[in-house]
Amino acid sequence: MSIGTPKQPTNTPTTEAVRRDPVDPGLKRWQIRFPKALRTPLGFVGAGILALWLIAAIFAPLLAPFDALAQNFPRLSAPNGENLLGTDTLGRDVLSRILVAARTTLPAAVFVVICSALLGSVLGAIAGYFGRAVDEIIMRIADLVFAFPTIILAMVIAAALGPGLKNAIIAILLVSWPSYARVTRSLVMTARGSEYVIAGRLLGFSAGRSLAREIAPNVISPVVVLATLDVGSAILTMAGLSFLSLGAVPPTPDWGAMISEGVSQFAAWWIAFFPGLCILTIVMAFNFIGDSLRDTLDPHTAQEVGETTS
Amino acid sequence: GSGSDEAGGAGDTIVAETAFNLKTIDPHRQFEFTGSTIDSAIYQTALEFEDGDLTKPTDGLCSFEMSEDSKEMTLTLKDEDAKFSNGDPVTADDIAFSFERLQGIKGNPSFFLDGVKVKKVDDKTVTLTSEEPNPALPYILPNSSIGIVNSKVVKENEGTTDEKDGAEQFLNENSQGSGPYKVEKYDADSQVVLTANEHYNGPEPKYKRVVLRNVSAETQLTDIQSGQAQVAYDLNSDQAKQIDESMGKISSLPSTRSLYIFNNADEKIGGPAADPNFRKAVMAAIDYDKLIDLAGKGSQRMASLVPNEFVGAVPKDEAPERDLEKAKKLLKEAGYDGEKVPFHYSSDQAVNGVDLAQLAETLQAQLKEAGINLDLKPAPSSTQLDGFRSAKQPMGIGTWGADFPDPTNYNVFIPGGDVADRVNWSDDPKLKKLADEAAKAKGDARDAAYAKLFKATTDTAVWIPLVQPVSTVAVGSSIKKFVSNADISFDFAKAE
Amino acid sequence: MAEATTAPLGTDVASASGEADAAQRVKPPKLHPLLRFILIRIGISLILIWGVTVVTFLLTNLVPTDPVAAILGDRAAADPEIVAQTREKLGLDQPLLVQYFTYLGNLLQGDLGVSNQTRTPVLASIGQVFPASIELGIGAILISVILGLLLGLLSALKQNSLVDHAIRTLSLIGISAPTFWIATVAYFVFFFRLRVVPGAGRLDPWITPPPKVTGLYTVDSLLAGQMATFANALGHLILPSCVLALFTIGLLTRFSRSSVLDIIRLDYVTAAKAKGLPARTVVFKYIFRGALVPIITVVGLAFGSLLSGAVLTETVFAWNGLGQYAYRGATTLDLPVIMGVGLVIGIVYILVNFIVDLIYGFVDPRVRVR
Amino acid sequence: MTSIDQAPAAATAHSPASGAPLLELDSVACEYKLDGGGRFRAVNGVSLQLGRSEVLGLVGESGCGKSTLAKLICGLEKPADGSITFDGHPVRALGLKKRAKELLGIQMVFQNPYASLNPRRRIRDQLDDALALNPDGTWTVESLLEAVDLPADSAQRYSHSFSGGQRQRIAIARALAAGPKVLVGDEPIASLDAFLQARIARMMRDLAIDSGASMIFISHDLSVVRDIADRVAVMEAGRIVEVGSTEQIWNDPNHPYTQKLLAAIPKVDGKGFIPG
Amino acid sequence: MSMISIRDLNLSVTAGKKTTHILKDVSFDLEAGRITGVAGASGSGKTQTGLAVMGLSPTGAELSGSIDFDGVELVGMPAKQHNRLRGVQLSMVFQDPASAFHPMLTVGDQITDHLRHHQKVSKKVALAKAVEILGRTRVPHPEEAVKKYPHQFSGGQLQRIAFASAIICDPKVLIADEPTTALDVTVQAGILRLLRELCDDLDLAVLLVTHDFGVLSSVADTIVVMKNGVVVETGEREAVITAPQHEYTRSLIESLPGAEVSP
Ligand SMILES: Nc1ncnc2c1ncn2[C@@H]1O[C@H](COP(=O)(O)OP(=O)(O)OP(=O)(O)O)[C@@H](O)[C@H]1O
Ligand SMILES: Nc1ncnc2c1ncn2[C@@H]1O[C@H](COP(=O)(O)OP(=O)(O)OP(=O)(O)O)[C@@H](O)[C@H]1O
Ligand SMILES: [Mg+2]
Ligand SMILES: [Mg+2]
Repeated sequence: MSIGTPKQPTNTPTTEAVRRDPVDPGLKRWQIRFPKALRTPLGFVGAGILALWLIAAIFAPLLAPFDALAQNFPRLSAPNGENLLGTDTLGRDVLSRILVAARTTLPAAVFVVICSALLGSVLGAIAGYFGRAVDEIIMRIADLVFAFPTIILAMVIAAALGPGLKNAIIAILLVSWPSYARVTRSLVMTARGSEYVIAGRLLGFSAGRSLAREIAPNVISPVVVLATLDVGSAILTMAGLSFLSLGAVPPTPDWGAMISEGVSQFAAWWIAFFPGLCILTIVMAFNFIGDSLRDTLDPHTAQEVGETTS
Repeated sequence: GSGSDEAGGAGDTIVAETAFNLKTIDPHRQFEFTGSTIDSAIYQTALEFEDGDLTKPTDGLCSFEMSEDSKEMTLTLKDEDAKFSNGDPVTADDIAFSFERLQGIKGNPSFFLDGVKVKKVDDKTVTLTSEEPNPALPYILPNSSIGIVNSKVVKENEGTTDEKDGAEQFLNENSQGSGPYKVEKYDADSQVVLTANEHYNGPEPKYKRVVLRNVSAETQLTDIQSGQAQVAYDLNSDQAKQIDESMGKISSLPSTRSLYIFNNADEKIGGPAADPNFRKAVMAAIDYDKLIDLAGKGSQRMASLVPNEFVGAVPKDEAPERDLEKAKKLLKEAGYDGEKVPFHYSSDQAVNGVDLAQLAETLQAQLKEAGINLDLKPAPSSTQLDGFRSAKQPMGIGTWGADFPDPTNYNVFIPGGDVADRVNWSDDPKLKKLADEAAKAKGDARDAAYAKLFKATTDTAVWIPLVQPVSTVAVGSSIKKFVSNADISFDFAKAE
Repeated sequence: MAEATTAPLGTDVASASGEADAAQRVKPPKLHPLLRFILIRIGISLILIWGVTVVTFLLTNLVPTDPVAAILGDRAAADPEIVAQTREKLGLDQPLLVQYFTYLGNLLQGDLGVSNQTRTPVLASIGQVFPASIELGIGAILISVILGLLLGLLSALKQNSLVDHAIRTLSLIGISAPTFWIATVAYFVFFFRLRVVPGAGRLDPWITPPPKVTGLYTVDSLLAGQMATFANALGHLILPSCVLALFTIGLLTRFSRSSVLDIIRLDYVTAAKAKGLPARTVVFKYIFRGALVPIITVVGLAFGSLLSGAVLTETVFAWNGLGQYAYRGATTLDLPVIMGVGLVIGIVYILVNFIVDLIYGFVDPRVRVR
Repeated sequence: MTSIDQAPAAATAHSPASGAPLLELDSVACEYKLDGGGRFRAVNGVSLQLGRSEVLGLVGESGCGKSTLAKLICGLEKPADGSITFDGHPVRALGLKKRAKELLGIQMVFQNPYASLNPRRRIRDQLDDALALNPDGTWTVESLLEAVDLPADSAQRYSHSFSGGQRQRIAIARALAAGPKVLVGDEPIASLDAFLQARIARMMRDLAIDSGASMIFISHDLSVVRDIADRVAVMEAGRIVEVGSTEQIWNDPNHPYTQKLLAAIPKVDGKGFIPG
Repeated sequence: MSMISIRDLNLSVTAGKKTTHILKDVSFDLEAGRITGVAGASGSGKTQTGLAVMGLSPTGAELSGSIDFDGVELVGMPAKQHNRLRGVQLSMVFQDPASAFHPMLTVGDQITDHLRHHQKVSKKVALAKAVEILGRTRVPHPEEAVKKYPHQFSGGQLQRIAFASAIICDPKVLIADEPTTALDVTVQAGILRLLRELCDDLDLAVLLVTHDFGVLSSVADTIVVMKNGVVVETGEREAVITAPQHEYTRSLIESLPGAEVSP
């Protein structure tokens, strides 16, 4: 030791051994990397289902037994050896359509979630870091968006812009950014006041640097968790819009639209039943994964995330 | 409680279901399906169709006489003891007032009496005079939009014969007709309830109360199936097939509505669709048998936009046929190579159970086989209609419901007509000539002259007739006897 | 030295510092904190409601359709003279800002305009359909609050047990299933196949609705003493509200579970156990009460998702409520309807959250302003 | 009692009289807005001076305004009144701005070792940030870690793998790396257990003095302050009630509050005497 | 005769696949009218020892050995039976008074609910008793205090209320887990005095957990020193502090500023 530390008993009390954090028991768990989170049973099941769906989506053209658009089967035939999941009102193969629909639904949902996570967390970070008027304006707008139930607002936007996948995405984007803004804002606000950020500022960090270098790494994982959970709700909202024929434009196969078609063909239960099952499983997969990821966050942050997803 | 065993529990109430298309039941403003269904049960008209035969106008409240030149019609009040729901007798004043109000308030149905002068001659007589010959007038007057209202009461409630009229709200809630029913409760969003008019001079209806509910077709199906409803108007053929014989019957009649593809004749807007060869290729590429299959049993081919049962209809064996080879050849001539053509339609509309969205998807798939690429542009009907009316759509699905069963109703599709304007089709000397000839034709010659005109119209392929759907009414098994015809798809007053 | 100090050590040191506290307060608060809290909440709510009017107005002005055409219908819209007249009558020829203030002025007089499609005043229609949604909503929220809280509590108390896993999985399914699909499947199974519930709608069609007092058929029929009607209305309510509740049950179960888990860790729960209180008391008096505060907030949020779910559920069950009304408005681009519904729903949501905040303020003695 | 002699530095050698003070507070006040409305004066008319190479202990009961004072010194709160001068430069509230170069000489070590390090960044990166401020200083990451008695491989690790005491030492290292002239420690030992407290406190003192800095050491634990401070300021309800050399405060407190505070400290003598 | 006699107490907690031994062969006695102080660094198992006596070991904990309470064996006692002792015969005070009270219940409610449950007395009687006990622990204005909520009190006052709650059912054993750590020295002195008083007057057997030798030196009669779940030294106060036998104890005490250890 170069500097004169007063003589210490050599057998220093070993109180520094690894021990319980009295202050923030969750901090250690932040470090658990995501793949580990998937080792929980639910996370594993979720990842499995998702993987199956990814395969289905990627290889849909190979897997789909028939052309999803070709109307060359008897209309409304029940599941049988040829059309495993039956045919729809126009004589198209339901199985092929389901598989092909995954190709649009999944990327669209992920895309919309990424966009709204980016938009929302950037706005939230700005609001949380700079506070005052900026914060008020951004958060009041977010409150406003919150004041409309998602589907109704999305419905109006989609109706105004006209049906179509692009417009449905815009609608969902416009209604879903506030939850990210809220979470990010509150995380940034907590982080902003936290001692490591203040320490950085005392070292002369600019606002930008402190946001990017100190705060961002601590905010990203909750946002990722939230986003994972949100893919599920994006899929649900998208399906809801399609169900109300405000989503993807035909002939693009779409689960929500298929269900709505099936609703008018009650006796042909297979038209609605299977796409619904698809939505259910895929949303569940995302929720399972998101849940396990959330469990890796510390309780406080997890609650922050939980409050808005729901 | 559950539904099935209560089918008879309805007692003297008849529950009818339809997806509402209802703006008003003021007869002189009403121009939609639901409104006319209701008004035909509430109001009597000056003329009627004999047993629902749309080619045979006959006496209603009045008997009529048409002058030789078809310019003057004399109506003579016939039914002495016809009474309004408040007991007032129906007079010539009421008839004249109703006609004038229809004209004056400039609502949707005002055009029915365009260019017609109404004159009350005496207590029993009213004359209708037109500048031009108006042979269609007898076919027009049975329309429920021209229902006869109690002029005294309507006037007392701000009713006038000009645009200042303020009786709509009143008429919605207090019908003033002489028909078998009157309004008990009007809720344009959910349901309209009618009760029997005790002053009605016809046979007393068995069902004293009619509940017309606003529900979607799928609910109608389950309700008929479970006996919750007795009449369903909107089932498509697939749904109609599902009804157990024990639960209900299906009454199918040729619809008076036509489905067609429109092509914009203006090259700037229509693009390829403005090219006659392309249009003819489209006409040849459509698989009409499949469309009939989609529209259900009872639907028919159409050789023009005029329904097959009407005077002036082109015989259906002259309807276009599928010929992919020909289509491909025509496309080559048109110089079309697969560019996308925007194709507009109302995504929320079904015509007699034919879902336009499905129709569009089917057409897209069929035309694809000939190498034509449609770019589907669905929109809510109000948006779509808006675009169509402003003549901005290159191609799409159009629908036309007959306002009255006469070929003149289809003159709007000839260059110079309102609808032709919407596809920027302003001039065609040949058709003009044919139209003039048809207008002059009388008696049996009329039929042939109009058929010739509309056949020539179809040949231009600006309008491509697709299918004449079938109007289906499902009637619950608790109703043993009912009247359903081309004029009134279900007559509440005559149901037993 | 320490021994030598004779300075009396007051037994109540805290009160001494309390006095210092008072001295350090340079500006005492003018209002009672609770009152202040309520006033601020009212202020925020009003601003939000104003914002809602702006949003609905702007949104509907984005719509590319011409409302005049929609109002006039096919025939009349062909006549440019009538179109121009109507445009003028509706004030649509005015600049946007003027239109907004006209709209706002009308709003303040309770005039939400007239539906383009049905010509019915929007306020009157909403008055008709709103109770239907409320009835459905209350049914659903009751079911979901009771079940959600109990399941969440159970799941948390039995953390990591089989019961816990089962409840967690079920609640996840609840929030993952598309409402409209569940509604369809439930309707198909329970009505169409099994016939254990009555069909779509709020009453069997031939039954006359009870005289309108609240607009809730169950309540009104009771008020009128019509037991048969009551039974019928209740029967019709069961399936849709259960379907609608499914999502919120999942939501609330998940939330109350995590909320209870947070509380269980706290010292005061250990303290309560250390007092030898029976488990029942510890759970309900200490744990549950502590967990309730955040849960109340979520109930407010759940209400929002309930309204969303209602649009889809009402469509399937032909439930003539606000959701269906909104859907019809949106698909037919009936602007006054869209604006009216947007406004009403916005206000209801804001109100519910205002009430939630108030309850929060009252339930928790440490009234705070956030 | 001989414990005074244990204080490693003689108070007189570092008296503020030698030259202009490094840090000067002139009747500084600070107010907080209260939640329910109204304002609360947490610091009230505080005047203090800190000389070079001096350790000033600041003691007082919980809530008396010690942390607020520390924040004022670092520019993290805005004074409602009075002025603060550091090395001739006025200390202004930081707000959202970047900190002025002249003021970088004031660094802080916080109370909570679990929150004062960024959990998502390696120790090395965090130390490098601070070293960048003081490029001509003699420190390197390795020498810093050695100075605070941590293994060299610590640099590659994240904060979660360290115990509270170790974290606090990293925080001290980071503050030192910036080459501060004034090191402010806001109860840096309060959340450590009693057996670690003295050790860390002594380490802080030695490192500060050896690197030529002064230190303000905030604590409510008088016995530790006595151990390391040259001078002690006693604070009560937002005011400084007494300042003096450690020896004078300990042996001859003037203010009754100081007397009360001292009297309440239990002595580890095994006599079974309850203080106060 | 000791009130509580702990012999070879072992505690291990299993979470997932990992088992941690928290207490290893812990043995010591608590006697009526005496304060037994348990010292040790953070994480040495002090709190867990206290909780084991209360029967509140964490879920997944395995307890073995013996805790003899006045002739009754507490280890392995059914939860129901243990519950009848808790709050009545065995009581506990926690480290942080602010978090040991439910923020939404009045103080009066919280210090009487176990009295009402265990002794089946009416609310009125219970409140009267509460007022009396609050007076005894010198909480100012006891009559008003019972109607207030925890956040309306300072930390020191709350700790006094916690003591009131602990003694309201006349227990025989009081476990105080770092009752002064969260408080200022000036407040601490008052609490320590109260603790001493209660112990003497009520003839309580007190287990005082702390890591502050100053506190032990002031009030403890016997001192137990723990390290990593093992008791390393037990003895009379003065002996342990002035002449620690174990090297660990010595190092602990030496590290304190102002401690006086005889060489
Ligand atoms: N942001 C704030 N808003 C309002 N009041 C505050 C704020 N921060 C501190 N206070 C109040 O100011 C007073 C002084 O607080 P400060 O944190 O400086 O005390 P302290 O002496 O550091 O106490 P401790 O020893 O507990 O850390 C306290 O009464 C506190 O309640
Ligand atoms: N619920 C629990 N599950 C598993 N291990 C636990 C649990 N609670 C405490 N421990 C572990 O038991 C050991 C002893 O903890 P205990 O709380 O008794 O320490 P302590 O001496 O009271 O420390 P402190 O002075 O910090 O309060 C620690 O290593 C801790 O990590
Ligand atoms: Mg502090
Ligand atoms: Mg402990």
